[in-house]
Amino acid sequence: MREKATTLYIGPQHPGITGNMMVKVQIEGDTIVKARTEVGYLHRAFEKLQERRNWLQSFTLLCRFCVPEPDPVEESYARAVELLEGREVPERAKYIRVLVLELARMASYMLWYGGQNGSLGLYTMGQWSVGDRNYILDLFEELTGGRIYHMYIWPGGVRRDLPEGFESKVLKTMDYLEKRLKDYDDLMFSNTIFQKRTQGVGVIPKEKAVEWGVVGPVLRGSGIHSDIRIDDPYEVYDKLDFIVPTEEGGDIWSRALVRRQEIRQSIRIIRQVIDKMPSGEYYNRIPNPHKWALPKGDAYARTEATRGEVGMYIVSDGSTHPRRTHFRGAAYAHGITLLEDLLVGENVADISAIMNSLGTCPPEIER
Amino acid sequence: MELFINILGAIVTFLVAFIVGMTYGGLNRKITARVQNRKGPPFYQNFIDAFKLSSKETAIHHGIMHYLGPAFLMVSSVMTLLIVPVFTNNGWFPNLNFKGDLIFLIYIMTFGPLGMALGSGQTGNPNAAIGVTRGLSQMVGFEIPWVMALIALMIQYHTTSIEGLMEAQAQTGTWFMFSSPFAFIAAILAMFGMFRYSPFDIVSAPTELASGPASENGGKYLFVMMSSGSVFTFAKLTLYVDLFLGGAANLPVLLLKTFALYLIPILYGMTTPRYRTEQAIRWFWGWPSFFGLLAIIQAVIL
Amino acid sequence: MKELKDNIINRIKANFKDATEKNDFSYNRLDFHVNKETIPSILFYLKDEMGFIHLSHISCVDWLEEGEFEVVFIVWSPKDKIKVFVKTRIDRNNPVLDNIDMIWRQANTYERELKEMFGVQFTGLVAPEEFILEDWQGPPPFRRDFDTAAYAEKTFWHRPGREDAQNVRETISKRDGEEIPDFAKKYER
Amino acid sequence: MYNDKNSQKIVDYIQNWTRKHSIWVLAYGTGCGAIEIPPTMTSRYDSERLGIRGAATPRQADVLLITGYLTVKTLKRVIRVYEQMQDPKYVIGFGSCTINGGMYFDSYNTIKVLDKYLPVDVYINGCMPRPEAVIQGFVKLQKRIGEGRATGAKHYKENLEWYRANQKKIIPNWVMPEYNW
Repeated sequence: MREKATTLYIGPQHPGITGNMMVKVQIEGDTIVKARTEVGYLHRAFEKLQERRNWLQSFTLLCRFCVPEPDPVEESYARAVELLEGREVPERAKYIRVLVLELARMASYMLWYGGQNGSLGLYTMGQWSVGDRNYILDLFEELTGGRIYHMYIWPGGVRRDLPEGFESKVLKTMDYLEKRLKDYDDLMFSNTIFQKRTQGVGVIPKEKAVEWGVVGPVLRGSGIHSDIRIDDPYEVYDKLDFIVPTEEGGDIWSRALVRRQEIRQSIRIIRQVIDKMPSGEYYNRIPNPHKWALPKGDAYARTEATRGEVGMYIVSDGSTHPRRTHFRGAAYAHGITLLEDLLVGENVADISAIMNSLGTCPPEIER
Repeated sequence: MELFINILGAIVTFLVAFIVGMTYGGLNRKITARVQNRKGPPFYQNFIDAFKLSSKETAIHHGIMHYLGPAFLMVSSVMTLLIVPVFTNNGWFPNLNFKGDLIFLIYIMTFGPLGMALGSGQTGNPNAAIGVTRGLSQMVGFEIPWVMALIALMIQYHTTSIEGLMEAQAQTGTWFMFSSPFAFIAAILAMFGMFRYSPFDIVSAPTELASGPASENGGKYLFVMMSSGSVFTFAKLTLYVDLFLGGAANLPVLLLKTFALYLIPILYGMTTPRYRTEQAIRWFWGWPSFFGLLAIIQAVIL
Repeated sequence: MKELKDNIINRIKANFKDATEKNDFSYNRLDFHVNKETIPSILFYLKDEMGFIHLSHISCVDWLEEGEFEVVFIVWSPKDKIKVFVKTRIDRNNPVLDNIDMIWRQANTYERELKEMFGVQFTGLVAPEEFILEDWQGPPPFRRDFDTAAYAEKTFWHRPGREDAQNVRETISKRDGEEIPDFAKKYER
Repeated sequence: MYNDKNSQKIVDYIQNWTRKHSIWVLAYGTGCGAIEIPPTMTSRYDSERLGIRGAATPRQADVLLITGYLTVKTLKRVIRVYEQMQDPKYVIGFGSCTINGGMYFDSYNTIKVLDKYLPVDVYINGCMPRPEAVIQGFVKLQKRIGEGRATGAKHYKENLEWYRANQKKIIPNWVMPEYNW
């Protein structure tokens, strides 16, 4: 007997959705038979606006691309500009950039802890991790002046040097967070209900993963060793010692385990960076930004963010303003085509958990 | 005169149940907040919320059943409350407890959710409809161990009257918690589902269904639902105290016992994600029903 | 790296006569410029025969002065650790390109975006009409000849007191009749 | 008795007091400002101690928090959400982009001034406003509610034609989406 399909709109106003988008699902009983996403609620036309701003002004728009973790976008843009112009970056700036990127990765994963568990109803976890995330944001605030929008990694280096005593503060925070991560494990990963809800849900098969455009922790959760920090190394990641965790399952549980290990690797990287931090210049000064023209050509730089590969394609026509910038976010594939395929056959109760585990960030899609 | 006292007693019972249930809800929020590393709202926050909701203008109308849904819920809660004897051997609040027995109670406790289901069905909101379906399926889940525990008690003590059971406890001097431990365990496990706190809160899971059956109910509807929930909480806790903890002779003892019972679901709920409906039903039909079965076997043998 | 790049160039040139390469990058990047008809076959070849299994990006650049769109496909080979840019130019007045979402499923999203933002038509693209914009009546907004500031000025209500100031410090000092302080002048370049 | 001014005053006072201490915020992150809402609601800043908590559906919510810029497409949904909410209801404009467009002043897809389209009770300045600023904004709203000055919804009802005209000017297709949330 075939039940009548009900149409259910998840979003745009819905607590279970990540950001502001909509998933329209058709359900039979509790099983999803068809899913379709609708985006566009956040379109601000950044790339169009960048054409009206000069190379440095357009940089201030970048951190708004994806708010949970804005630094990789800045990094991609800065590196693309540097590739195009051939500008050298001081060694110290590279280390500081890695420090900032890894702190941002941690902050983003802390938010993910909250989101993933909130989608499954474990609110205590979210309260803890989002509360502890404030300690990382405090570091950002001291370093860059802003909690969320940093505008710190910019073409030619970083905007300012590390404040005095910053390293010891970072190390202290890392010690604290490492201690807290154990509590998170007890609450979340040892929890049988969490395991029951996540294991075998939202499986991305290993053979199909790369073709479907899966990137980042999601890909690693499907058992494929792939990380831009290793494959296409940028800054000083090739001089640092860290491992890229992979898990075989391809389900929410495996992705959670990958993220669990990655946040620990971030702590490890941060400690190494502080240990190896050279002294010297932090900024290769750019000329007057109003007259700063880039040579004709194009460049594409990509960075490993918590969501996966984020890239920035910039095109210059030799003038002071960009001819075209185009941002590539992981959510391009994750948020639309992958999600639509993945949701079919799943339980309607798992939509939010699957979206959170994919790290969908709607502003990346529409910008 | 006796009728007057009865009515007065019923009103006082209702008020006490409302106040205690609301305060427990507030304390729940406070304790949850403390576990979550924050200060939390004041314990009387639920009263403020309730009065605010009652003072909101409510211009939602989806038809007569939608309007009656919360009312059914309230009726069911009040009926449950009035059937459950609040104190042992107290002539002041006899309410209706001599008129009904446990079997009637089981029926009346499911009456509210069914009424709510009709009301939510009429809103046309798919979230509400799905939430109600889940709530009813989950009810089927926890009713099994719950009814089994009650049947065990009825068989063991040859009475279906709550007062009779209370007297049996008073005569032997041991609480049923100790004399029928399996029934108690089954009933406590069923209580997790009855209270709909995590891990069995999928009925109103905000990340999936907005707020489930209450999706279309704001303002005064929500006020009625909230107060009926509070009254129902108190009634259920009192019933548990009556059945398993030997009842209570006065208010402080009652509060102590009910609050101790109330802590079990809320403390467990803070550390767990929620089950999906079918997982929840499987869970209830597993260990809790097994203990229920043991309780019946024990009752038959003794 | 050099042998790798040469190998790729040789294989592509042997199979696609119209491909012209650009290989003056010091890092792992290689450019090919092809005719628009070749796009699906070269991408298919890159993916199936040469291990460029990851589609990194599809972008479009509006060269208004030359009357052309440049569509760029960026593919990445996890095996060889090299990115290849495949570029093609299409006529701006008749922007038609072949659909490639049977090669990479996620290309569908990019194509929907380019279709909406630039008006590039992909033959055979199956997707809902609207992607990001809703009830949009103007020209495709990412084309260079669409002036977003003028459109915003015309359509939306602006709060007075906010102008598109090129030099904020100068504007404020002029408006309020303030002197620019010395320490601020120091940073003028 | 019912129409007695003094007794009505007391009733008003009590109602305003409860409204002020129980603010349910609709969980609708319309823009990037939604990122500072979790910190505001969680352990360090803990807005629940002031009675501010999330509500899942517009029917139950008191406050519509416009977290950042509104695109035309979202504005259509926001209007619908706002009209689904029950009186008394309040709107908080969050972030510079709701005040004057912020850094999207020349974008073709975002509205620049929120109070032309919805009645705003309190604006919170900044991009991004810190959680302290958000709480400050809520406290300001509480103060206004307590004094009975948060009358945005009343203003909206009285001037509905004006608001509608503004809304319809930028929303070309005034057919609301079919879904009901």
